[in-house]
Amino acid sequence: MNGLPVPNGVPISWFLLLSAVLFALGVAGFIIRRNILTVFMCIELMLNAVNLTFIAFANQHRQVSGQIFTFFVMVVAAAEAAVGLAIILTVFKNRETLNIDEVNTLRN
Amino acid sequence: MNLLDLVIALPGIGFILALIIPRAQEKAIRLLTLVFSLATFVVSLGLVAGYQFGKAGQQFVSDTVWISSPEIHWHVGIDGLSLWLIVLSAFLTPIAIGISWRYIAHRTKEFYAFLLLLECGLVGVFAAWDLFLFYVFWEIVLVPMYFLIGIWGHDRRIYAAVKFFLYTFAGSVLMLAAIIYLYTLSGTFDYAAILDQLSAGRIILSHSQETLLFLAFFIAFAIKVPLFPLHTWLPDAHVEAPSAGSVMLASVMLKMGTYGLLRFCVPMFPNAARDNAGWINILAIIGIIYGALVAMVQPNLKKLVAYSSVSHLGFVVLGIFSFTQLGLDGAVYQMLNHGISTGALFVLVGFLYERRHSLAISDFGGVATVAPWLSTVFVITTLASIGLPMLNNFVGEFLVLQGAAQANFTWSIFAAIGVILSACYMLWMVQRVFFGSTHEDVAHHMPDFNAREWACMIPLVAMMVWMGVYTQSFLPHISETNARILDQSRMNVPLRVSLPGSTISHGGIGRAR
Amino acid sequence: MHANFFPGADDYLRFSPELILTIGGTLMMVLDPLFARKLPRMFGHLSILLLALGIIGACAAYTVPGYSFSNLLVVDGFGAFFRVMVLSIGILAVLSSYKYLDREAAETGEYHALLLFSIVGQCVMVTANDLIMIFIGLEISSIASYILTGYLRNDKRNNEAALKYFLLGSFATGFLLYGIAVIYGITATTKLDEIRAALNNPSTPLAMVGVAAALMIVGLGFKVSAAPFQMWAPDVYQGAPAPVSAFMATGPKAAAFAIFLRIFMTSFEQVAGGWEPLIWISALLSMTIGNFAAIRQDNLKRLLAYSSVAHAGYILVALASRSGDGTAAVMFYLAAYALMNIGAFAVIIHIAGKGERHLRIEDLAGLGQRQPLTAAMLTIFLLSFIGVPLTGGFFGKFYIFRAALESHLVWLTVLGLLNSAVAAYYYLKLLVVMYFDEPGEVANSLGSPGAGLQAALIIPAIGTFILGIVPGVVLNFARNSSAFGR
Amino acid sequence: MTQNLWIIPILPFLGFLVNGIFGRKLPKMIVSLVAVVSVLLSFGWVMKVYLTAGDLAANPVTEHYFTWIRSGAFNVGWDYTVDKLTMIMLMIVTGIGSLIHIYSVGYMEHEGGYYRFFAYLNLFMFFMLNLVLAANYLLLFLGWEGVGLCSYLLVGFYIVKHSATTAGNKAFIVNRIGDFGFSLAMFLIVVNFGTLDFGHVFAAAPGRPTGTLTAIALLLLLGATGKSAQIPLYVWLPDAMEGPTPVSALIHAATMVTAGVYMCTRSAVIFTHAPAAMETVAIIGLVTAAFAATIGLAQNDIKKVYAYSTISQLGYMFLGVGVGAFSAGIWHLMTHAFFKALLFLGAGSVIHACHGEQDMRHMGGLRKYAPITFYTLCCASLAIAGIPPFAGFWSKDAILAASYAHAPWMYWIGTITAGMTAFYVWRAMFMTFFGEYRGHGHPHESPVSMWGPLAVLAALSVVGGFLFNVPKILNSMFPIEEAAEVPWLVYVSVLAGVLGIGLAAYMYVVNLDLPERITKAIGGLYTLVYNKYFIDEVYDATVVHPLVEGSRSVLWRGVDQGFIDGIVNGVGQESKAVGGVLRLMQSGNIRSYATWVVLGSVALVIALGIAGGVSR
Repeated sequence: MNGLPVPNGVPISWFLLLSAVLFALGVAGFIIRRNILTVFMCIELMLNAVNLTFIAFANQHRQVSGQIFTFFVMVVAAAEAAVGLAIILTVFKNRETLNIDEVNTLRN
Repeated sequence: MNLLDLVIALPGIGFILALIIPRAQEKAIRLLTLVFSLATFVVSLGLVAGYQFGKAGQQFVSDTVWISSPEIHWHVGIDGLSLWLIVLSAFLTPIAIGISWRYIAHRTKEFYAFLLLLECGLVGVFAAWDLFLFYVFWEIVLVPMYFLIGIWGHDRRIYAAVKFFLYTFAGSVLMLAAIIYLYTLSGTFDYAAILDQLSAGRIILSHSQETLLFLAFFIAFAIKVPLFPLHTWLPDAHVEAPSAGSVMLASVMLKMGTYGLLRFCVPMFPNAARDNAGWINILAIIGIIYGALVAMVQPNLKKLVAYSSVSHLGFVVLGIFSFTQLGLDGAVYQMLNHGISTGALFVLVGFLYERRHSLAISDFGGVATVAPWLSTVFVITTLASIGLPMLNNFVGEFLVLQGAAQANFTWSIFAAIGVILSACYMLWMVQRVFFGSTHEDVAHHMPDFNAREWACMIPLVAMMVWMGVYTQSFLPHISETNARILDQSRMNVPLRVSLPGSTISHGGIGRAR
Repeated sequence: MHANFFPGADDYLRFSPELILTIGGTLMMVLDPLFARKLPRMFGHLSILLLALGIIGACAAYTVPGYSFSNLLVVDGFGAFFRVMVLSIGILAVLSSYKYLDREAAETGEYHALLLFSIVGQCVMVTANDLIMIFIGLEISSIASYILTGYLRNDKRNNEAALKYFLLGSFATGFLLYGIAVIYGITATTKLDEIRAALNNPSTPLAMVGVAAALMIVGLGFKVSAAPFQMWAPDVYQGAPAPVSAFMATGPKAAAFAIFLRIFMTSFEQVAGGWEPLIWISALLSMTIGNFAAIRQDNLKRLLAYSSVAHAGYILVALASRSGDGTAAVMFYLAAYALMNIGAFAVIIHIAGKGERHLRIEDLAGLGQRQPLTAAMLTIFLLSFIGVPLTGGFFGKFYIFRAALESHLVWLTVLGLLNSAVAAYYYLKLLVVMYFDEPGEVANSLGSPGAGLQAALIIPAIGTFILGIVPGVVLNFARNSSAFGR
Repeated sequence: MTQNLWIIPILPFLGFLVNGIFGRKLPKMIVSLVAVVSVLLSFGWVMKVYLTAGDLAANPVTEHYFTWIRSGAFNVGWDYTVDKLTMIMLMIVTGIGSLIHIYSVGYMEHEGGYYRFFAYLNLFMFFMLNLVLAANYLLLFLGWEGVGLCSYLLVGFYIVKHSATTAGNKAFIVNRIGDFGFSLAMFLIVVNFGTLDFGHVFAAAPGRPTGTLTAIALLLLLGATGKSAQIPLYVWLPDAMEGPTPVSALIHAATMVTAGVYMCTRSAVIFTHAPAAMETVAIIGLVTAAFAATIGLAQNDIKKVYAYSTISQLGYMFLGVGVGAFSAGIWHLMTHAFFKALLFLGAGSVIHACHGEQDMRHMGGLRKYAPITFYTLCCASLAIAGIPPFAGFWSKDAILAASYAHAPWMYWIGTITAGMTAFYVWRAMFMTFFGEYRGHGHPHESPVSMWGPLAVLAALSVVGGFLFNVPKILNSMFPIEEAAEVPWLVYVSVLAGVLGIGLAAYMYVVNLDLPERITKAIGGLYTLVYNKYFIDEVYDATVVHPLVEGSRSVLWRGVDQGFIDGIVNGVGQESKAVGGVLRLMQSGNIRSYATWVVLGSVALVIALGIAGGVSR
């Protein structure tokens, strides 16, 4: 089976490193940022980092399945986005805020 | 389905029926429970009749698989040890029902249902021959007692009920761990089988293993007994429980602990038992003296009796861990005695409470002049519980102390102090409650026994005398079993009998045979 | 590995529950605008019917066990067991939501449709033989439950719970997915059995495998609300509509545990030895945190949430024992737990009242006198939580700790049992209030639970007793199917 | 041939049952009839046994009824046995018992709880007879405890009177302390002999190491000191005078209190093989005799005087036992039973005559009003003073002689005590019967049912001594070692008695203000003696009070509620606190939750990465 050729001089580890960094950025963003929408984007960032990993590996393994996975992930991400944004919307309707720290009435 | 199954099943059936009957029919429920409990008692007498001496192992065995994997059996049976405890439970339940006849006004249905469930569980505990089954019954007993205390108790009933449940539950989870561990070693829950494997050396327990297992069981039982310093749940539970509850609690439930010690701890882990006997006996003796001293200063009748139980049960533990024939016999006999006499005490205290609506000793005085019979019976019971000869406790205490003396004379010296103290606190209480000039309000609220109360008390008093004078109706079964336990665990301290020259038994002061 | 591109009848049969529910769910979506106003209850009945069909389908599927769709899907005893479980949970959830939806005057069509979809997701999870399948199933289930959590759009608590669940959930999913990716990188496959084979190859870099496993544990641990990933559970369970909490605490959790087991007992079995301490710690943490935090709760839903964390801990104990018996114990325990938990929540739904105003423990006061039957049922469930013999909960604990001891986890066992003693305290507190206190205005003003709720009370009660008196039925099946597809 | 010994105790027991159960309904007539007849019948049966049993010394009657306790090798039967010693005791108990029953019919005429009194009295007879008939220690102990119970019930007979019930408790508890020793003795016996049957024990005793036997003997002695009111456990007897006078006569003078002496004599074999113990017995007896006598000198309550004299006389008996003159001890036991019962009954009659007055300072001159009582009491007082040929003389003389043979100083102290005895008894006589009547109301003689028994007992106190020469009777059991006959001993002791009487006469008849001056002269000493050396107070302060207070404040409030429950509840609080900490973690803030997730995942990644790295 024939996948994409590896670009010369760009070993797989670089892709992995990049995706790892992206993932870490997503995580960090999730923790640091206060705006719910931003936080949500951070999640998307994480997912895309994973996608990158998949593709890189798919490339290395000369497999197509890895790339197919990315489509799955995208679809799921899209679905999540739809639902998530709806939820965020209702929250905003009820509280007039998008600051994640103000959504903390459920606690003991 | 043999006689024993019937004894266990009857209360269970009664319990379910009682639940089915609509709550409006209080009278019907009361009658039903009474009938069932009496029936149970009668059937249990069948066990006594059918008991065969010299037959090794347990009798009235019924053994069917309950759960296939892990293999758990409905394996029940009795020997001399369980026999009398079962009869005791069956004997006391009708009395417990009798004394609640008027006293329990609200939520009658649940009350009587729970009493029967309790009886079912108790009988099961004493009959179970499968460790797992034993644990199941052991836990089942908790539930009805918890509600009996919690719903029909006095002011601080909730604290008492929760304390009672948690204390016991904490202990028994450890026992569960030990039981499962034994299963992983032996591949069975069948007690007899495990015992065989242990004694046959097919399971070798390392010293630490045996000690830990022993302790796991021991703690569970010691809490139930209760052994000093694990006893503090008892006074609260007793004081807050309704009298029926106190009766069952003191007379039978505490015996679950001592029964467990004798049935499981000693035979399964003889070495650990021997190694730990020292401090256990010291705790038991502390319990004897401590319980008596604390009982002496109680302002509350029920608390006094409760602490006296701590003291009495100390004797039982001491007897068990003396590892002598006399000690064990005494211990078991003392279990029964305590069941009868302390049970009777709680019944009587309950009567007093129904009349005066108080448990404070200071609220009484001069009862004897207005209610002579009540007082007479009370005094007889008191005398029984302080171990007066010709009444039951004497025999048990004597044997226990004798056994202890055989094992280690110092123990018996200190334990015997408890006998002195028991006289102190009991007689002092009697003096303050029954003698002296009569309060106004005492005089007005103290009718003497009515027929129902007589019906409750006469059997108890009769038993006190019978068990005190003609012990041969009860002891042989017990001795036989204990002898077996002792040689099973190979730790008898034999009694040196001086062989008398044949001349003596005729000439001089001898015994005619 | 050969992939047959033309699935046969067996394949569809093996996939039947998912098909039935998906079609049914979609159908409901369509019917919703037509019937929602006229006969709102219809959707409940319909979904019960569908779920029943689903169960039949699951059983039918089990008649032809094996792999389908080029090994993406495996129908084995394990899968069948969990399928039936989640479907039954679904039925109970539907039963318990009738009254609730009436009371809150909520849309019924979407609700049930979403419920069905979520269950579809769980069915996929428990029978998946491929990490990507697992991921998809997980997401189907989760996304549906995100919406269900915030189902009452105008209820602040609902929104917040939904938001928290959604954000944290997808956050954790990110980790899971990353772990999958790494595994894929190492083994060039996502099929569980092939991964297993690949890991046997000595050249695999185990450190990387460890990292991957760690990332997956994070994701799954989050879903089963195991410490230290349990924080979301109390808030979400408290905020979500009571029937949804009941459902989420049982269905998705069971499914999550199922894949947890499947992954770690098949793919990672050989290499998982070194991870035992972590499971050990997590189990202990979950039990302890759950129980001790629950002691101070006076909000019923929150209390049950913490208790569910604690129970997750017990189940992790069985996981830590890593044996067939352990797996069987987990399956049994999840069944028992599902019954008692839904039962308990049903009582809460009953007493909560409109807008879930009455959720404090005090609101149970005197229930024993005003509604003896309901109280008796709750008593049964609580005793089962505590682990009193003759209830399912007891045997669940028993099997778990037996498995643990057989794997020589002595101290974990002791600590676990002591934990259950601690737990007894707060369950007893409920009993105390219910029976020993005088009826409060809540108990006095309480109407009768509808037929649905009553069913949702009695069926679990009976089930609890069955599991407690003749556990063999369930356990034997669990033991036989604890060997997975292999 | 069987003698059916069981009939002897069972008769009073039946009496007890009848009176106890139906007594309240029955008329006094019937009650008293049942009570008296039952005892008379058992007296009759004793006589029957005595006459038909043949030579008890050679082959005592022994009967086994049923096994009481059997446990393994240990076996105790319900066995009765009668030898000469027992026979003597039986006669004393049933004989004097009958007399006192008859006396009580009159004395208790106007008391409440008539039936109760006789029921208790019969029960006492049952236990006492059990005590003496027993063929093993345990059965003896049964009687031993039983009589203790009856004394408790009868001392506290006036249940409304706090002092009475307290005295009852005191009697029972102090006895319990004695029984503590007794039971320990039994334990030792069983441990060493494996049985409690007299026959076997005594047969095996001689071979045993002295140490063991001494221990056993001393523990038995502790029991005896309790029952027979010897130092240090005598304190209960004076208070026991709270009971009705017949009770004091029967239980606290004639029979029960002598049980200790009987028990020691019964265990003679053990004692004789434990010289140290014997010495202890003698010394305790002697000291008690002297000590109690001194207290008796200063008492004004007539019953108290006789109570202390009882203690002192019991001391004599122990002295006898201690110096090896067992038979003499029993002899004195018998004679003492006669005259002391008489003294008490007489005192009862006096009190009856003075309408319940017990303080001798408010009596006097009763000679005129109650002549019979006077003359009978004279016999008794002479007897106790040891004036020949009265009963007391013989037995006391025998004891003193034996003690001289054992150790002269004992003799001397004994003799001085005899003098004191004579003094205080006659002091009582003079204060009550001579001079002018100082009391209120009109004293009167008692009914025949009361003075009848007095007369009989008077006769016995006169002739009882030489009529029944116990040492000769018991010769076969306790051979009298022919002590070197010292002729002057007799005279000295008699002289002491006479002097005592004379002094009493001088002080209380002739020179009435002398006592005052003496008390003034020896003020401190007098108060000391008058207050019984404050022994009760000392016991109270050193034992009772610390025990009770300690139990309350230290054990109950401190250990039980404070410490143990403190821990229990503390655990509860702690777990609640832990819960509280966990609540803080649950801030409700999404980002903080996420942080936890990240931390957890980092930890996992590192841990598993390393784990994976190391394995394989």
